[in-house]
Amino acid sequence: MRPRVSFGIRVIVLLIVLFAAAALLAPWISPHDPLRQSLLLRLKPPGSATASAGLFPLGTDDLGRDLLSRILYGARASFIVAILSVSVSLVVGTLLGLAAGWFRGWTATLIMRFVDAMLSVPAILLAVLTVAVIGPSFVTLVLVLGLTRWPRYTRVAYAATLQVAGLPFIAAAEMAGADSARILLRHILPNIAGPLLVVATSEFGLMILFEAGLSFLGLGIQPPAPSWGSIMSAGRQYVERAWWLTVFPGLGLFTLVVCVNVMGDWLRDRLDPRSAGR
Amino acid sequence: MRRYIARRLLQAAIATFLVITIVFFVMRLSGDPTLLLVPEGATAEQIAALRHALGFDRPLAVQYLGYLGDLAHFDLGQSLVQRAPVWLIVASRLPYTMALAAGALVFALVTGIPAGIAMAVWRGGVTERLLSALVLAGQSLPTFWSGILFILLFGVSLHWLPTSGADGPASLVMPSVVLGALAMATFARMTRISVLEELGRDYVTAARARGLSMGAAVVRHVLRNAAIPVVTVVALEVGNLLAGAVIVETVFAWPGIGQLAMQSIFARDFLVVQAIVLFVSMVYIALNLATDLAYSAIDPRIRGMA
Amino acid sequence: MSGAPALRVTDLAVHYPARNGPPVRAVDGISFALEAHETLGLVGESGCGKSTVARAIVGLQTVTHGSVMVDGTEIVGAGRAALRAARAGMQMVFQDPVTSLNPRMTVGAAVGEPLLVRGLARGAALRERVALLLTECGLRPEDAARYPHQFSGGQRQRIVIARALALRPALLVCDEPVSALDVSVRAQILNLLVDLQRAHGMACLFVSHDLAVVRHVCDRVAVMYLGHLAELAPRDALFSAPRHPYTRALLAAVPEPDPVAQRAKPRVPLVGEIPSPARMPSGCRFHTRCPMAQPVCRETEPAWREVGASMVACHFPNE
Amino acid sequence: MTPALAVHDLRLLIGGAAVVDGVGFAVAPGEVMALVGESGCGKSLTAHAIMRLLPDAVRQDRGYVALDGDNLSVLSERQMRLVRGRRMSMIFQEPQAALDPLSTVGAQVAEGTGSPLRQARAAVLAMLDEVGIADPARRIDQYPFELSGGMCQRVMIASALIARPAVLIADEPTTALDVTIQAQILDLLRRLAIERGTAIVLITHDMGVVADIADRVAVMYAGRIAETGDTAAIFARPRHPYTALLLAALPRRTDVPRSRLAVIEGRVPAPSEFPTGCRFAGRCPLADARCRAETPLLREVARGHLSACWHAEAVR
Repeated sequence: MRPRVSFGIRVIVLLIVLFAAAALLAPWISPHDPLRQSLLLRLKPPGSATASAGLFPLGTDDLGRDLLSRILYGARASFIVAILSVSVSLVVGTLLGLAAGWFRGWTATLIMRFVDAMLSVPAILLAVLTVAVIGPSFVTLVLVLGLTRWPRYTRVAYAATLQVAGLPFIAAAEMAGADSARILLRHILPNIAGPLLVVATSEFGLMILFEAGLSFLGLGIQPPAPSWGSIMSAGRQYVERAWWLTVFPGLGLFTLVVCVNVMGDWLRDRLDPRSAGR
Repeated sequence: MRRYIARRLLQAAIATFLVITIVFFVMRLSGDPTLLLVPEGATAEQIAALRHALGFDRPLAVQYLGYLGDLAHFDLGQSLVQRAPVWLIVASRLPYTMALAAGALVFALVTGIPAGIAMAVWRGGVTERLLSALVLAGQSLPTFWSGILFILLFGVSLHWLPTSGADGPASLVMPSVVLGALAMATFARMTRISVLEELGRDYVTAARARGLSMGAAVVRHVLRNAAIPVVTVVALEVGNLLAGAVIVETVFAWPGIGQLAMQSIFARDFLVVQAIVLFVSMVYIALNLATDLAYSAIDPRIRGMA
Repeated sequence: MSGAPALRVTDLAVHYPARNGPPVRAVDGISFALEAHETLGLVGESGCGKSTVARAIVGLQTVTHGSVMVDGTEIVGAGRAALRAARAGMQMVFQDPVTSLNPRMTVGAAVGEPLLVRGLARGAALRERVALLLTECGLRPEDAARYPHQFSGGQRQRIVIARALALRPALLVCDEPVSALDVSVRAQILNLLVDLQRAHGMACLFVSHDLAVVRHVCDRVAVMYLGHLAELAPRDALFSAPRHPYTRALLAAVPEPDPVAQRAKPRVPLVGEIPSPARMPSGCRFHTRCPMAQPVCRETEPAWREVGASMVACHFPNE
Repeated sequence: MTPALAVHDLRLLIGGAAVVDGVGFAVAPGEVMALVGESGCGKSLTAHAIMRLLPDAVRQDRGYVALDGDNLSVLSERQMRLVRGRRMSMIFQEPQAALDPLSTVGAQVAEGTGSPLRQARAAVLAMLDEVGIADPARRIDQYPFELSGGMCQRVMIASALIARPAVLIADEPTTALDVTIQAQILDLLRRLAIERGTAIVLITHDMGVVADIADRVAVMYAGRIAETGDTAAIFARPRHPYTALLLAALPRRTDVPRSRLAVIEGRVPAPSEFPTGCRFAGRCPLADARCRAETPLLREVARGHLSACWHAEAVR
């Protein structure tokens, strides 16, 4: 009954693994130091090579830094920010959603009204405001993204918990004598993990976009540290002279997000029978 | 029905109150909100004087009540950078963002919803594959990248459209499409799921068993039922469009509240930023409320809840 | 049969708050007792409150008022610990065998859970007890390692029954245990329930809408209509000489799997629909559909009284 | 006489598995023919195939349906639309799900006439009255959620029969209803069959319903017809071991309470695992080597009584 793992999905997974490997291995596979500037090598087009400095496969930026190395390190930043912020919001959101769904009553009202309010402030705006107030830094970025995005998980966890908690096997566990902790951990959590995983996947793609967007606006990863968003932000002024500064990091970002989104849709079709499409 | 409306109004009021509270505390996350309001290069005495003048040396609870009181009078404060009332600054930029959001919404609606219906009705075919690729692109494109590429292609290379600024309707086209791409994808996905779900219901088979063609069944029964979740999503997306304007307006130098927000952040004019966040959130809450109330008028099941 | 009954329900009521107007009286003051080793059938159409009664008895349903005594323990208003202790002596079998089992838990873990969480067995001893329970319910000990989706509906219901038997309860509440099953499988589960009751002698409350099934397994039968008991009688009395007009109509409406008998049956179809419990009729709740209704039925609620071997709530019972 | 509906040698495939195989039967005007079997036996797919409303995943690769002698398989989808609702209709198991929640009762019944409610209003009112809906003038403008399940099924029947089709396919029409309501709906169907001469194909799993209303019956097992004939004959003396066991598995009013019910060991094989030979052989007490090797075809074992069993004469 379940869709087999198709060729397309295998390719997608492979690409994501390649991106992750590039991010992980950036220090070892980068041809150059991403921070090393050289005024002599400014805005070299892709494929430029010099006898002293070697090959610049994707060219150099306005400060003469190697673009490929900066993109590899930028991938690192994207992955770390996305993984950490998704983890923060997944944990916070799931716990609150479980609590609301299990205890119901005023606990649920309190939590869910707060969720409504959080969701009323568009996340990117709230993130922009918060980062601007506290001042941009890596930790700020992770915390702000993590702590503005949990309500989506809470909604899903709450709805799923309510649904599962009404099923007879939960009543059976109560009849067996299991306590709340056991019911939540052994009976409910494993059965709501699927939809949460789907949300986490789509959020992972969004977090990568948000990180790049905030960095593009100057509110994310701070220069000179490389990030896809800040590379593009800097490259914007030279877009007519040095298209590679915009095209390559954007292409990397776009490809990675496409892969993550395809992965998310595939998981949804597998895990969520309601939208399985038949 | 009256109870339903009352409950929905109360929920909206609670959400408004909580949003206001959240923003108040976010503004104080750095410890000293005075620092967010002074122009670059102010002396320590100037800062202290301002802190006292603005009441930031009072206890938090007193500040909070004062803040609520001001908002209750729609007093958003005075910009110390631009030396003008905050609401006036925001209001002067608002028409641009409204035009942009409207353009993006129209683009997203006229492409996304038909695409979603087509994907559901012709599922499994070439049409669905092509459209889903388009939807995937809309969903995955970073606006700051697609914006720049659009400028390069249609502005710089082809000279079809102005590259930036707000000069007549032509300059609205690119930013609208770029901003609306994500909403288009969302509408298309939601419409597809919703129509597919309705297509699988017994009443569709029953209508066909009465002699209706598939097309007639879709038009007469499916679309109305499928519209309910889609309309909700449309209302929610308007809030996201306003928020997405921050990036798109920056890329296209579009003089709306998004650009204003970024300019205010770098000019350390945080009351303006705060006002924009509050405004967008209120629009979101109001639209959400409006859709729910609209349903209660349309859907006989809600209407019937005496 | 000496001592206290296995179950005594007194004036049990479950009311739900309605969005507006008076509360919905899903169960409205019903009383009955169940002796040890006895099987009592609780029948009625959807919405009559029979499943709510079952859930109230095992403490899964908040009760408005009344009393449920199981083996000398009051269930209504019992605290967490008291309820947990009482549930060692009463277990439940549910209607839908698919949702009665946690899909992410092995069969062995499910059947062993009551023993494990109560500290009654663990490790090898637990596995042995589980294997015995599975065998007793017609499954193989190896099945303990498999997951519920690998089993058919009938087999899943066997697993559910094995889990309910793990604590050797004195009272088993079965809520429509065979309604979701196909005919051939239904027979297997009914045979199993009959065998298990013979072997262990527990008392059993058997909730069902299927009169033929109830007749097959029950000693006494209670008929519910709109939150009230209409009639409670020994099986043979109920089926051969129903006293309440609703019982008669119900028996007449059930199609017999025998064309000759079925077509010879007098046709007295009930007119009209079951009223909503939110808008309960005055007087006797059945008067809106009763072929014998008199003015008094509209005004006065009939008393719950003894007629012959039966208890019946009707102004004009068949005597 | 030409039967109102005849199904010939129908075969339906899901993937490679023949979930319905060689199903054929005929129904005369005014006759009620029951297709009975347990879940997954293919009875509901057969019903949908007759209407040509099969889900996308199901493919018909053999057989045809004749309506009053006209072969429907040669019709285009456009022509078929003129058949549905006008010459042949269908009602469903979940009456509330089979009605569009956002359309009024009247609008949906009027669809069966092909004209809008404004023009068809009088006909719709008369039809609602005919199916026993009290106060049709009020009900006509109500929405399905305002009606009970039994009333929704009456509305479905009204919408199916308003154009006076010769054949009605009723797919488990009373399964979701309470017994007292079931009795009302069965009485209504019987009355309509007699008064209007409608041929009814009744899909059900309930032998009691069959005994009550069906003139003839086809018992299905694993996609094939096990046996078919007059209802009285089949209940009196089943000629297929599956039918015999199915009847013996039912608790009856004449049984000794708590006596052992007959059981059919094992389970229905999944379509992908259908055996060669008789599909019931794996669970049949009479099965021998021949049953496992050769598929038994339906053959006449008594007048009008057909059984697909090599041992039909030995069934008791």
